[in-house]
Amino acid sequence: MSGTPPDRPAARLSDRCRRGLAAVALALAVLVAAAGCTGPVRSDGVYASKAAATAAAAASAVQTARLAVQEAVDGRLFGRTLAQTLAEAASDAGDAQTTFDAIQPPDGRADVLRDQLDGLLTPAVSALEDLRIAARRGDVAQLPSLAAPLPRLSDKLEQVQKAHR
Amino acid sequence: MARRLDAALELLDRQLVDKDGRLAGKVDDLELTDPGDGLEQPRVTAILTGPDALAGRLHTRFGRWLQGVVLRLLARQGPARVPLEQVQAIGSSIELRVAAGRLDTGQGWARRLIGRLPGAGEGDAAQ
Amino acid sequence: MRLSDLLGAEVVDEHGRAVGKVHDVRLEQAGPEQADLGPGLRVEGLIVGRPALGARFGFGRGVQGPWLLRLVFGSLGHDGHDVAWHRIRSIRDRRIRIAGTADDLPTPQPSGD
Amino acid sequence: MRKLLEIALGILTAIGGFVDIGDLVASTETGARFGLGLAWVLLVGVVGIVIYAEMAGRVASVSGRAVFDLVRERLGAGAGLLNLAASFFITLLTLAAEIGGVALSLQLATSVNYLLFVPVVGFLVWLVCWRVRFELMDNAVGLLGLALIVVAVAVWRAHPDWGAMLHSATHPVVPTTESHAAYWYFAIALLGSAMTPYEVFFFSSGAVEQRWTRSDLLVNRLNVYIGFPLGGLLALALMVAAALVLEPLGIDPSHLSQAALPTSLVLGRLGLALALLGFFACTFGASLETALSCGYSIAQYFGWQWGKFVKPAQAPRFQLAVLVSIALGVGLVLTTLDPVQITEYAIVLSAAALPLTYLPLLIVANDPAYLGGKVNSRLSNAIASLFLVVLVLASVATIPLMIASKAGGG
Repeated sequence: MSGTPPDRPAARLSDRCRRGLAAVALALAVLVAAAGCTGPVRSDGVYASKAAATAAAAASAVQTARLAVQEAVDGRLFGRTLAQTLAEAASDAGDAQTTFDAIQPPDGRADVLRDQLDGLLTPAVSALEDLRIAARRGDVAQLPSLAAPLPRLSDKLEQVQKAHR
Repeated sequence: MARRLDAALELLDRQLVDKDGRLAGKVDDLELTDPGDGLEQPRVTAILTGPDALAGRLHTRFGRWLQGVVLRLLARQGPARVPLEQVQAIGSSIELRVAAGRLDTGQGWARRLIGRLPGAGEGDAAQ
Repeated sequence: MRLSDLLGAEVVDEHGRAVGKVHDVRLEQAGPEQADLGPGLRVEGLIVGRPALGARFGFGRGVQGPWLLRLVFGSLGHDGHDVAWHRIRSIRDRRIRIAGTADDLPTPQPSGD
Repeated sequence: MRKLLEIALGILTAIGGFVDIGDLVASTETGARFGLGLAWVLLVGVVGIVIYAEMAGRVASVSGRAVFDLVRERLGAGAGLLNLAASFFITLLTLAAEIGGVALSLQLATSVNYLLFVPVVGFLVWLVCWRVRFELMDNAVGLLGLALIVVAVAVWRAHPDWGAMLHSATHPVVPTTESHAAYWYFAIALLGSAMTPYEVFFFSSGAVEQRWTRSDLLVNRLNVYIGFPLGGLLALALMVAAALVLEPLGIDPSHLSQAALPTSLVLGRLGLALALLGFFACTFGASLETALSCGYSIAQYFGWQWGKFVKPAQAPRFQLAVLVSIALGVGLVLTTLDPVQITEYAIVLSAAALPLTYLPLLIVANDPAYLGGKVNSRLSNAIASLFLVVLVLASVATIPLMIASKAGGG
């Protein structure tokens, strides 16, 4: 800043500028907070809602896979379309788990919730991966047995989602 | 009664259409005679068209910078001039007596580029 | 000189008081009316003052338009001044000095060609 | 007889050409998340695009001038340039989304990574824009798009409880699993997908391309009043199919594959094949329309010769603008940004910019200097003005809602 003392009009101007800048900075802060980036989560409530969202995303992927397998078994899907649908379901579930695991649980209670949800996500993701591999190989016969655990998993995931929404 | 026109409202940004009905750019500015010290009433001598004429209307640093960039890009000294005598009629668009090819409206570089592609057909004979 | 040099120029009266900015230039056909433009167009005067968005949308000229838009834009009618060219005393890089003062300038009529 | 054929062809093309990747994604996602809670917005969007598309077609037919040419004349060079920058950016984003949509359709049929298809699709889109006559292109793609009717057939064959559906559509309620912010965010996305600005640029420029005159006003009106609503029905069918099948299972679709599941569930492989053809045709058709619209908007702003009705060499800068836009669109998709994500941003930004397109159009449609006696009737002015208020409100609400609902994710 130049050393010369600011004369009257310039001083008044800089006051107005400073006030203006402060207002802009405040507005930006509010916007960023509202946008809810996935930084470390402080209160337990927010962690629970993140868990609920993850459970919903995983449940959606599992249900998609169940519907696709059911249609494939009934001969209503092409092999390649089934493979693509299952590949996307598997990647959705995997992404949901990686994003969720990256969040630092704030306290002990959150740890319990984390383990409970991971207990469902891990088998769900591996089941979907197995289905994707089987579909890409084209052996439709194996699909029903690989898809067997999906109904239980999707019910449990939906319970988690409802409990912590 | 001599016809009267509001230049900005009824000439500026109007579409130039050549004698074959081909579109030949917009009225981006008007060239006037210099009033000089005697301050005589300036006469409109030509219509100016081209991105550089358009950029010239932004009387800001950015406008002058943009004008420089556009001129270098189109490798031209100034905007295309359409002498006023070549104007046939003024309506919701400006009809010209001359073919668009005769006007140096900066189609050249684009036409050479596109002309190389198969099936481009040939441009106006005059271009 | 170009039209864009006049557009947006600052107009001041003989006492140096600001009259407004030029937002349009009125042209008239120089000499007797011949085919089309004949001897060409000459600057008759400047229209100075707030730009009339409503005029730009054509509300001054025959556009009835939805009343809602006329309500919003129509009201920005001509409240500028019509400065005849002969009143201009000097033009120096986008600053135009005229004789007389703002209030003895008529409000511009639509060119109505 | 020829006239009748022309009208029928025009209507069929309008139906098949209505749905694009924006409608596909928005209708399917809103059906899966809100059931028929947002069906009313689709109706509003269709009425809006009908009113303004008819105006655009009339202005172009009577004055021979397309929308963007008049936007600059009415708003002046400065405001016109801002309008061009916003409209071009959104149309380019939509072009990228459409090209991505074509690639996703091919991926769904072949299970080959969509990124491999993108450059090929880009080249094909350019080739058609460059060589194929306008009517042939418009009609062929529009008719192929009719394959999407299979979704409506699937809904019909599913024998849904029509009464309950009508009730849930006329008494919209926000599901407990969704926030109000998300509900209104998707309402705006749906409106943006139905009234995407490029549809007006393309429709008005198309009227000039096909050299429509006053005598074609009837064809214009029939195309719009019959073709667009039936096209809107296809979008509604996608929404209902998602509401019937995906919503009960809690599936939140974010891939084209999920959008096809309801149809294959009801109609099996034949249904799926037609659905895939429909997805391909409507996104490919929309890629052509958006690519040309990019060229139209720039060329019309600068006054360059434009259009496919002249040889490319006579409209070199227009053709160059189309070529560069397609290259930019392909480049954007090749950044591996998910095309469905690009689509969501494109339709939401469209919603935010709707007044930019529709205000000048409404003004020009009232100007006897362009339309003579064919200016808007009092009724169409009243409806159009009401819509403009809705569009301004939607436009203002877009960004805050986007933040509040964390882009629909909230």
